[in-house]
Amino acid sequence: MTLTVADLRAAIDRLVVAMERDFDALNTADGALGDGDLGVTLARGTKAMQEAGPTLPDDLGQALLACAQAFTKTSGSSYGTLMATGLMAMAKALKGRTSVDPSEVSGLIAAARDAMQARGKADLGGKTVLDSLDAMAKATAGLTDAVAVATAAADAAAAAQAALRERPATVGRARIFGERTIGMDDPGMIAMTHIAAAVAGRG
Amino acid sequence: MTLTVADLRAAIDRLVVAMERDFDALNTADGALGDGDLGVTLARGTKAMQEAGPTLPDDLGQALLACAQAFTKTSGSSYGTLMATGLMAMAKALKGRTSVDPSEVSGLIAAARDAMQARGKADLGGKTVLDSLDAMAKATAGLTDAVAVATAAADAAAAAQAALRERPATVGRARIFGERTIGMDDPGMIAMTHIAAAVAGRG
Amino acid sequence: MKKILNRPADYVDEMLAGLVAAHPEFYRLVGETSRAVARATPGKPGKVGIVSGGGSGHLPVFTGYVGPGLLDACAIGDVFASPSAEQMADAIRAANQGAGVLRLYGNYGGDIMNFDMAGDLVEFDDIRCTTVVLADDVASAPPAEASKRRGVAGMVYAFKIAGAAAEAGHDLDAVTRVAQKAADACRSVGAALSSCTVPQAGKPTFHIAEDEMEMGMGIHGEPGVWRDKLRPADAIASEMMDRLLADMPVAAGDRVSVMVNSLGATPPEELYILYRVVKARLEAAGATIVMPLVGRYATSMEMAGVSFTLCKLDPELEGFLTAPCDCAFWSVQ
Amino acid sequence: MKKILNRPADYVDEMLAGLVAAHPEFYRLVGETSRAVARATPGKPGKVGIVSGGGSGHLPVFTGYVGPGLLDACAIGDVFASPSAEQMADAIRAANQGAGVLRLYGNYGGDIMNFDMAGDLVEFDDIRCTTVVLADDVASAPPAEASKRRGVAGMVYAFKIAGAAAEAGHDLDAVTRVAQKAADACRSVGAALSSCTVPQAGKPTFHIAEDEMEMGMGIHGEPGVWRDKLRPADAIASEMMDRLLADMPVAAGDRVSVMVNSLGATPPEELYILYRVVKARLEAAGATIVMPLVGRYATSMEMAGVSFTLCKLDPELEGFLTAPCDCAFWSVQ
Ligand SMILES: Nc1ncnc2c1ncn2[C@@H]1O[C@H](COP(=O)(O)OP(=O)(O)O)[C@@H](O)[C@H]1O
Ligand SMILES: Nc1ncnc2c1ncn2[C@@H]1O[C@H](COP(=O)(O)OP(=O)(O)O)[C@@H](O)[C@H]1O
Ligand SMILES: [Mg+2]
Ligand SMILES: [Mg+2]
Ligand SMILES: [Mg+2]
Ligand SMILES: [Mg+2]
Repeated sequence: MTLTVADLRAAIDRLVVAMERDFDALNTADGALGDGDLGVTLARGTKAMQEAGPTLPDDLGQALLACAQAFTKTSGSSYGTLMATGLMAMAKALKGRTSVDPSEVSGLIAAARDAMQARGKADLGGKTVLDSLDAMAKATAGLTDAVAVATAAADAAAAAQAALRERPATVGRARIFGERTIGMDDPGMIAMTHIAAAVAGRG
Repeated sequence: MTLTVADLRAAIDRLVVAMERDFDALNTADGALGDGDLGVTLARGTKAMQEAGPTLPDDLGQALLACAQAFTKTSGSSYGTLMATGLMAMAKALKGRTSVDPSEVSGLIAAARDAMQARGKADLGGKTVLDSLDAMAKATAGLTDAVAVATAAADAAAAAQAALRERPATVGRARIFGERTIGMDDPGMIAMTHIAAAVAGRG
Repeated sequence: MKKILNRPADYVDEMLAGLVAAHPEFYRLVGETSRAVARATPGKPGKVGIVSGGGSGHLPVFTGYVGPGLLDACAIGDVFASPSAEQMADAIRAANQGAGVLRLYGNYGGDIMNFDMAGDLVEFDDIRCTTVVLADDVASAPPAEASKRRGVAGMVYAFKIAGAAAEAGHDLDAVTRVAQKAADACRSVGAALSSCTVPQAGKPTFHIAEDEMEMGMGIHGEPGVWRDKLRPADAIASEMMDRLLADMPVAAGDRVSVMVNSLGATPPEELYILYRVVKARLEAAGATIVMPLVGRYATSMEMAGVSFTLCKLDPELEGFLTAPCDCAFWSVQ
Repeated sequence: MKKILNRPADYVDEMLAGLVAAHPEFYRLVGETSRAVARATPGKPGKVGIVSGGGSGHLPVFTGYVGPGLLDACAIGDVFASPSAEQMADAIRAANQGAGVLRLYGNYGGDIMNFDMAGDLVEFDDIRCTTVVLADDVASAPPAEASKRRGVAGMVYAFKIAGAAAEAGHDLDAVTRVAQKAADACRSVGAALSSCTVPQAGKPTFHIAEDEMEMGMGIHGEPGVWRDKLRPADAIASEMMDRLLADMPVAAGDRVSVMVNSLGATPPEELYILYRVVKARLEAAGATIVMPLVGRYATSMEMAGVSFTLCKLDPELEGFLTAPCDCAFWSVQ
């Protein structure tokens, strides 16, 4: 079974529900050390993707480009820009294609990770959303079944979040708080755990 | 016995002592409804008169003009300006004279009162220093002995202060507080009571 | 609210020292007590002089407006206190170019007495003086007692217009007439949100709760017309415009300038939010807005709040308002 | 500290509406979301465009500096938040006169990512972009990590100097080189005395006691180098000058400009008190001060505090610094 724009639309719908539900939780997580807008960023961005949904073309490259623009238009926050960057990287890879095989997902996540790293200039292991994506790319490598891919990605995101917990924050405002951030989950990683779970249909 | 510049110098010396002593009391009285600078105005002004003391000419007009300038130079507050205005009015009246008879004092106080009224545009009966001067001018009218004049002036200032107590304030910041000023002494009248007492040698 | 200063008693003298050090091309200190500021380059001989003066703590008012097309000199008192008559006489002497001097200042008891007295002092120098007293704050007295009103930000219009008239070479009577016309054409109203601290007092001048505002309060904290919960920006702007327009109606075809002024701490962002309503109200009345002034033109140090000033123009006033002027705080080219 | 606003979510859009209503001769809104401001009269065809952008709440930074001899366009985020990449792309498109566009902005993560992304977006429009990132705040990182420093008031010098270079007809590479030189020539340090309130947050960004100050704090309240009791003005000024001169020594014969900037609520009176010390220190080092800037050039709404910026000049930088410019907040003639 290959993935098409219909699967993308369905995933977006699940994301919108999840991000509305997690709105306060993500703002609060971000507000602990940052400016508390992460829920706003994701609720607005996913809503804008959903609004673009009916007009998304079959070309997955064009469709993901439209998704990226949903983020560049609705937010100037770091996470929104990184999401747009990752989606644009995937869009480039899929330009002209109307379907994608589950086995390709790992490579697409890795492409997003690399583009986002180039954009944000953060290191892997720095307790950011990059570590979530890195874990997801690795966990899905070699898998061919859509459900297996989604499940592995969601599990990997949650595991990465826990694994990095004891590290100090290294980017953005949180970095200022140094050692005091040890033991605290990175809000961007929390968000990616929720995103991966929603895409996997775990709600 | 006529009054000369020597008497003026002696009176100034007594005033300086009195105004240093009353510094806080006058500031506090003014601060109740105003800006609390009345003690500052009078301490600075009398000190400046004293500094001019040694060089005061025998011409009482010129001497009082120098006293007026002591106030115009050291303060822009209402009381300082009114004092300067009153002193200048007396200076004009005494220009070219080296002595003054005690019987003339009533007229000099009245001249000061009128010039100050012209300057400040306040009404008599408005609970201001004008009412002190008015009472002093009236109480000294017809008296010919220096001690009698000084005593009558000092008594009149104290009596006026008490007599106007139950009126509301009509000038400056105090006016804003309207009826709430009933029962409170006007700081400018308090100051004139102290000034007249010091000139009379009551300390 | 906290202040950056050394000894409170030195606040004004150090402020003036810094002012002339930073802007020697505009300002120079004159007089025995160095409490008068004159133009670095005096006006042309035969130009009518214009002086103002008053307490410190209102920059750019008063001192800041010394410059070509504006004031010639200014006397500076302690914070919120009148300068002395001698200091005003220093300013008048510095302003005099042989054609007489207009005293142009706000309606406060101490300032009036001292400027009158200063006039007596410079009579010895044969300097002819005239007076225009600004009384533009509609909240401080009803129309029937308009002459009792306080002078607030409207003085900026009067400085500008009279300054241009003097620069244009008009004589003392003509400049005085124009200044009085400008003064009569201005109406102001203020609203304060927080107090400020007079250095020598060391604590805020008045108290106002974290969620309160006062409509019509004066620039030293003099009482206004009501104190209540802080209202939305558009409601504040509407009420202020109501009060101004009730006092000086504006009709279709009128040309007006309007100032939306911060009392100090209120940032320009919030002035612009208010300006939307100001503009809409004036345009709804059919008026044309000329040279709107949005910024900090007359302040009370770090007080939060705003004032609006309406200045109704005729061709003469408009010509002088839009003529060039220059100083460290305001330049019209 | 209290604010004048309607719905917090409308703060920035209403502010911009008022800004362009008050100054249509300088500013016009562009872009789908009306979050980019461009010059009312675009630069000449073939002129290099200069854009900036960043969060709101810093007026005149960033938007206010759009005008002849300064920026061509600017993207505006919510208060203290980066504009989106699309909004920056709107500004870049409006700034483009066919000769490419310099992106000139402060060193903040979100702004960098978005301006880079905006560059990707306008590649489709064939607009060549270069970048100079301002990192002038010496308190935010040691000299060895100078590229990690925050961008603060130094950007005003960079806007002015790069703007004059572009106006003079230099090409994109030359304007970029001059802008980088100006950025490298600036050092800033700030001291905060009070917080400010982001409208959507509704309460002060940080807490600082009534008698405390923080040396080196950033313009959004980012931590500084020490927090302690409020010190006398001269001690504050001395320490700030120590920190600047330690990072960028000034030698006899040097020509420097210096900015003494209010973060918002601090009144000009207090800036002038500080300027005395600033001037004395620079002159003691044998430097000549060129065009000192004392006022509100880069703010954080109603925050109390100050920043000092030193800009060391060579003949090229001085020529561009003193060239004419014009906008609603600053004019050099
Ligand atoms: N440079 C970066 N590289 C990778 N991830 C980043 C970077 N900056 C921020 N993030 C991620 O984004 C999250 C914060 O996003 P967001 O709240 O949008 O930031 P801000 O509001 O400060 O712009 C962080 O928890 C982190 O996971
Ligand atoms: N216009 C006036 N006419 C007469 N007396 C006045 C006038 N204004 C003030 N005074 C007197 O001066 C006193 C206040 O003086 P002062 O403290 O110097 O005023 P301020 O500090 O407000 O200038 C009042 O108590 C009153 O007696
Ligand atoms: Mg955030
Ligand atoms: Mg953010
Ligand atoms: Mg007093
Ligand atoms: Mg006083």
